[in-house]
Amino acid sequence: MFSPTDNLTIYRRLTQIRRFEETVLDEFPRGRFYGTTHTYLGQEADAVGVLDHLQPQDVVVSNHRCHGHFLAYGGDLRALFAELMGKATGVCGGRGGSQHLHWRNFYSNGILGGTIPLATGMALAEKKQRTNAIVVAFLGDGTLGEGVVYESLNMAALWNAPVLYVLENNAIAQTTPLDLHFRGDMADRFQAFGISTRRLETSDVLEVRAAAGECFQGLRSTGAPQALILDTCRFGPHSKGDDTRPPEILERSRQERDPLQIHGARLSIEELKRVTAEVETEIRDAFQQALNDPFPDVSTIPGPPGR
Amino acid sequence: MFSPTDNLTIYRRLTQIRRFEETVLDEFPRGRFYGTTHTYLGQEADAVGVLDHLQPQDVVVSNHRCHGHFLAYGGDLRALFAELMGKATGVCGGRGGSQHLHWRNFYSNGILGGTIPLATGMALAEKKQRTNAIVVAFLGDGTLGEGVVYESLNMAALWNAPVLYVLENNAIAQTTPLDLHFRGDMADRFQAFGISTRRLETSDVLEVRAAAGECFQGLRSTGAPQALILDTCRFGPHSKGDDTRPPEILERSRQERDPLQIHGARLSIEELKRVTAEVETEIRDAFQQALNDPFPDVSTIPGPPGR
Amino acid sequence: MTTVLESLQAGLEHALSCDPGVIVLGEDILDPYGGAFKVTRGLSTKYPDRILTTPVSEAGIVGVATGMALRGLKPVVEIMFGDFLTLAADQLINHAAKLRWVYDDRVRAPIVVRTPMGGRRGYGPTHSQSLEKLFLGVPGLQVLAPAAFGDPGGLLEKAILEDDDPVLFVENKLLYLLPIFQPGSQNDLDLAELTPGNTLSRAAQGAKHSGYPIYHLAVRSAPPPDLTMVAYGYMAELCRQVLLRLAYEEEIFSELFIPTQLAPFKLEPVLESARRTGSLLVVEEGSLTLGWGAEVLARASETLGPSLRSARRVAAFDLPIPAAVTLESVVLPGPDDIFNAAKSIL
Amino acid sequence: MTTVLESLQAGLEHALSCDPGVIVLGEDILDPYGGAFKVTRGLSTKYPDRILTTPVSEAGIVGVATGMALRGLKPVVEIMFGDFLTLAADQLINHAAKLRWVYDDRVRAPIVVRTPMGGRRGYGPTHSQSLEKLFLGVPGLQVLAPAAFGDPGGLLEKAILEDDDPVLFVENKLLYLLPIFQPGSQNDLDLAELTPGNTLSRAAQGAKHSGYPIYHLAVRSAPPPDLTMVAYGYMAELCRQVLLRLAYEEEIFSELFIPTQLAPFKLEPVLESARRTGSLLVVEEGSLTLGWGAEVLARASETLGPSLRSARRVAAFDLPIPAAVTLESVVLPGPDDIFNAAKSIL
Ligand SMILES: Cc1ncc(C[n+]2csc(CCOP(=O)(O)OP(=O)(O)O)c2C)c(N)n1
Ligand SMILES: Cc1ncc(C[n+]2csc(CCOP(=O)(O)OP(=O)(O)O)c2C)c(N)n1
Ligand SMILES: [Mg+2]
Ligand SMILES: [Mg+2]
Repeated sequence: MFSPTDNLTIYRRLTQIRRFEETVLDEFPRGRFYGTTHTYLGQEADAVGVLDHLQPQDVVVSNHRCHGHFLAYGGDLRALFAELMGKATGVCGGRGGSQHLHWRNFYSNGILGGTIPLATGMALAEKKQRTNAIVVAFLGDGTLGEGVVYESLNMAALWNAPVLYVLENNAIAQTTPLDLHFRGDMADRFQAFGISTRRLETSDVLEVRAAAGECFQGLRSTGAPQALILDTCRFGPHSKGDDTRPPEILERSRQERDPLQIHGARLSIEELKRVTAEVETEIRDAFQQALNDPFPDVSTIPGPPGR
Repeated sequence: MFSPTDNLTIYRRLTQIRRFEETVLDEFPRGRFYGTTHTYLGQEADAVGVLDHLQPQDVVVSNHRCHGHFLAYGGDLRALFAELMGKATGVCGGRGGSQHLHWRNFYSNGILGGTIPLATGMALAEKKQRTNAIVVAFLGDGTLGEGVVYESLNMAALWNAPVLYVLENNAIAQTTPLDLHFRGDMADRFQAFGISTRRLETSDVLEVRAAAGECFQGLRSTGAPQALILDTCRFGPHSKGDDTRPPEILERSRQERDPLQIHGARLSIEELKRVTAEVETEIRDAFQQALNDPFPDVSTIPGPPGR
Repeated sequence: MTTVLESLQAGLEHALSCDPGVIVLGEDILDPYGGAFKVTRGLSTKYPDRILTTPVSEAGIVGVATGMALRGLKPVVEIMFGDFLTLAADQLINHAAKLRWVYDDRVRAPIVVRTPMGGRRGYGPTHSQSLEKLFLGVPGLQVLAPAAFGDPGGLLEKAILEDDDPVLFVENKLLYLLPIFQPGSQNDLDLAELTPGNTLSRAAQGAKHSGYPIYHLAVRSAPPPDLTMVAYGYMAELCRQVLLRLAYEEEIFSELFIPTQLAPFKLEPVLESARRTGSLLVVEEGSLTLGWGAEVLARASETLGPSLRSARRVAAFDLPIPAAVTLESVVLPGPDDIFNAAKSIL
Repeated sequence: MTTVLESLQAGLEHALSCDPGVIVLGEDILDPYGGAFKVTRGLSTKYPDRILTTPVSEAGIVGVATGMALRGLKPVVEIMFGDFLTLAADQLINHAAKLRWVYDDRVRAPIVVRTPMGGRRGYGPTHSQSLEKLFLGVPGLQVLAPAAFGDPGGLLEKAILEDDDPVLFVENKLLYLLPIFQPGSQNDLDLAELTPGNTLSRAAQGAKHSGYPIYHLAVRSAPPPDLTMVAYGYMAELCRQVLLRLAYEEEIFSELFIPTQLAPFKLEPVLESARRTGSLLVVEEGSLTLGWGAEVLARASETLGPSLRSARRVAAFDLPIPAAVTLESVVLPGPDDIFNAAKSIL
């Protein structure tokens, strides 16, 4: 992270996310994890491509589907596993769970849309303090339903907030396909606020990275907010076992739009094998460590008077 | 109302609104009225032009600046004076006050933007019940700051709600000029949701009426929501005595953009004089009656247990 | 045995079949998914035109539904998680709940907003709250809460079909799979349905029916109770367990009141009981401060004065709800907390 | 004599001058208008870069300010009317107030959201409410309310500069033009500033200062009080008048507590006094049910048991606030209501 990265490292990141998420889905039925989870399967190119441009001072604001963003940001595998298991070593000591992560300049929250004004305000604060930081805010197509998103776009444009809105359009919100929740044009939703917007349909991490690069460029030179719409595919269920899409359509997009396959084609078989094996070990170790980690010390919780 | 109207009647309506509002501002310092008020001075052509197309079953949803809408809808002068005075004979028996009016199919509320989903839902209910009614919803440029407006536009487009959004753009929100509260393109704000939008800059009631006619036409034929942006001028203060704009600019717009002057030019001097005098009497009588009307019977208010 | 979920599904479906004006709006409520907690499952197949899956726009949906209600329909809104009601707060408080009064009693806004609340599923701080307390003191808004006692589906049906005023209908998530305890006797316990209080609240006057029931649970043939307990929703189930345990282990006999209408507050039977026992325990899952129990205790102390010898609330800590189950179980009130509180006030 | 408005203006300005991280956001807050209630008047002229007039986007503004706070600034938001806080409820409850705890204590969100509340100006049902009660039980959120006693501007300044956690700062509109009653003696009355309670709430631990004051008002050289009164904001002023009237007309002596911090609740001095007098009267302008007084009474009854002989709340009717002044004055609690309630509980 934090500097243009070679193809192998990029592939490693994609694979880490993929294997992390697969492990989560596999282990959920075994009762290792709690609550809910939203996996990033199929969308790995977005986070890895976009966040490859990050500078250390930059900030990432993420949403419910945050594991991939967090790992691409450089987050620790074991800490994320531990957070999902409710362990003391988790990213937020088990308090946040899958959707509420904070580490360094990374923040996520499970309330859709509510993060967007936060990201905008963060960008304004960075600007005021002349840190040169940029804020990258991820949101999904369904989140365009939330009004506060538009309030934020207006303020970002009005005050030139250095923020890049990354809309991951997987054309579905939970189980609701785009045509049942959205009308109009997606780029227009940003452009109507005077926000310069790029859109591309790809699962190729290098294409994502290139487009994101232009946005970062634009942002760092003009200071004006930018939007990047990435038409992508969600391979897995929304959360767990709740996919109502026809399996054949899913299968097709897995064939045609797999970021790992697409980018993997740039590597030799040996490289692929090696990285895959290494990541496999990493994941297994991280999972096992997290599993052995202690639960949080409940005595630290301050109680109400009288209990 | 409810059928194409001759020039004289149109002028009478413009004048009624004008004189009503002037009377309110004049009498406020004398303690006749309570609380707040937002006068429609300068914008009369909007309501009169648009609402001339109403059918009896149609619905109007208005905002804080509702006196003009209410009177153009056919609302009673005395009942409106009385409401502003907190009298029992007021539109809502004194409960609503200046911003909260309901009579027949007319509804207003002082929470900016919150009325827009209501209007949208009303339109859907009318459609479901096959009444052929159209809902006309007024909002101001400042109200484009409220997120729930966009949530509503999306749903209106998604479900084909028979609603006409009339955006009265007086380029100011309270004391904040457009360039301090708005970025982007105003028509795009609607078109981004696939809503067909017309925009015109005029204070000529007949031009407004013609444009609104096309919207109604479009609506009645396609059933799809429409937007009409009217670039207009607010002549008076936002509420009372709180105008911070340079007087010379105001004076110029009063000279160039007065709906009464513009439309009055179509009438003879005698007609003008007659209508003006008649309205004068109407207003005076309505005001006097309202003044003599009783205050509400407080004994009807159900109290909490224990008081 | 019928579960709460089945009962709610049936109530909703029955309302749809009785009145063509009933229309259901919510996120992801279409079949085959049928809603995050499945209360709407099957409905879109049977009533495709009247089940409207919506964008992710909580404020907008409630506003749209309120508009529909003002113009003759009877909309039912599902908010996927009660935590998101904060987004619809303005629509509920400044629109739906106010309009009837503000418009001089000349409109009605018969919407029902259903939403699952509560924790214990590890969903974390933004998907586990019991936020109903925010809405219990809103003039013009009624708040109902089914429990696994009596007829949850009937309660919902009544709210949809017979109530003229806006209703917030709070379903604790852990109720869905519970079997329903019917009035009568079962496992040493007697359940009775009481006619609701007679408070002359405006909302009650507006309702076309006689009110929403309060249930009364006590150990069969027990001596006169030492303790008055009151709880709603899922906490009523926990209180049921504690009530038995208190009787068996401690020979402490208590009676439990389970109101289905939280707001406007109607507490006559509870206050009468507390006058007799002198001890009142109020149990809720939401966080303590200004929760439902605060109003119950306030009314009890105003009404009973010194004859209220001891009163106590059991509620969640005043903290966000952590995701980790070990932490969550400390923050939320459990059976032991209720048991200990009961013993401590006697 | 300094008014509350002048004091608040000065406090805000002083905060701006002390810390370059302070930034003010709100609708219509630029000069020459200077905000709907003029608290920000003059600031944009002096600090043009740090006073941000905003679009009409209450949720967005609070969210933006929270983002700023998370990244090192100290934003102060003005919500033009407290009635519009409903629009920012999600941002306050599910974001600003929660993040510190949820993120394992590793962030701070030091925002102050100022807003005028209250009626008696004929503004009608959407511009007259006292909605602070909705926010008094929100974990992680502090609620402060200045009164015309002590140092309202200092309170604001302290909240902005010295408090790490989000603060909702509620200004009753009728306070603005009142002169401030300083600690000491004035017109037969003694005002004292008490050190706040020692409750170990998380928020208090987070604050860099020793807490927000409670004021104590009593008739000079009066016999021991018969009655404990507690009120905040503008109602404290009405209670001051009633306290004198009770003493002069009825020879009933009472002591009045005026907390400036409403939430988290810290009531030690009030409860101690009520233990002595046995009679507690809680007065607020918001509507009765689940208002601030509910929690005060609940705590009093939990803590004091039967030594709380009589307790009573005076509050607004559970109704929207009508525009007509004649109606409004019935719905809102006035001096006579307080006077009568005081007599009735003794
Ligand atoms: C305010 C709010 N409303 C609803 C939800 C429930 N919810 C979680 S994810 C989701 C769908 C989001 O769709 P999208 O924004 O497209 O993101 P994706 O899941 O496709 O990545 C919904 C409705 C929520 N978390 N927050
Ligand atoms: C939700 C909400 N926020 C703020 C206000 C206060 N307010 C009343 S009118 C107004 C300006 C509205 O501007 P615009 O929408 O352009 O309408 P105009 O007054 O110009 O007709 C504001 C900020 C309000 N009434 N409601
Ligand atoms: Mg999506
Ligand atoms: Mg305007």
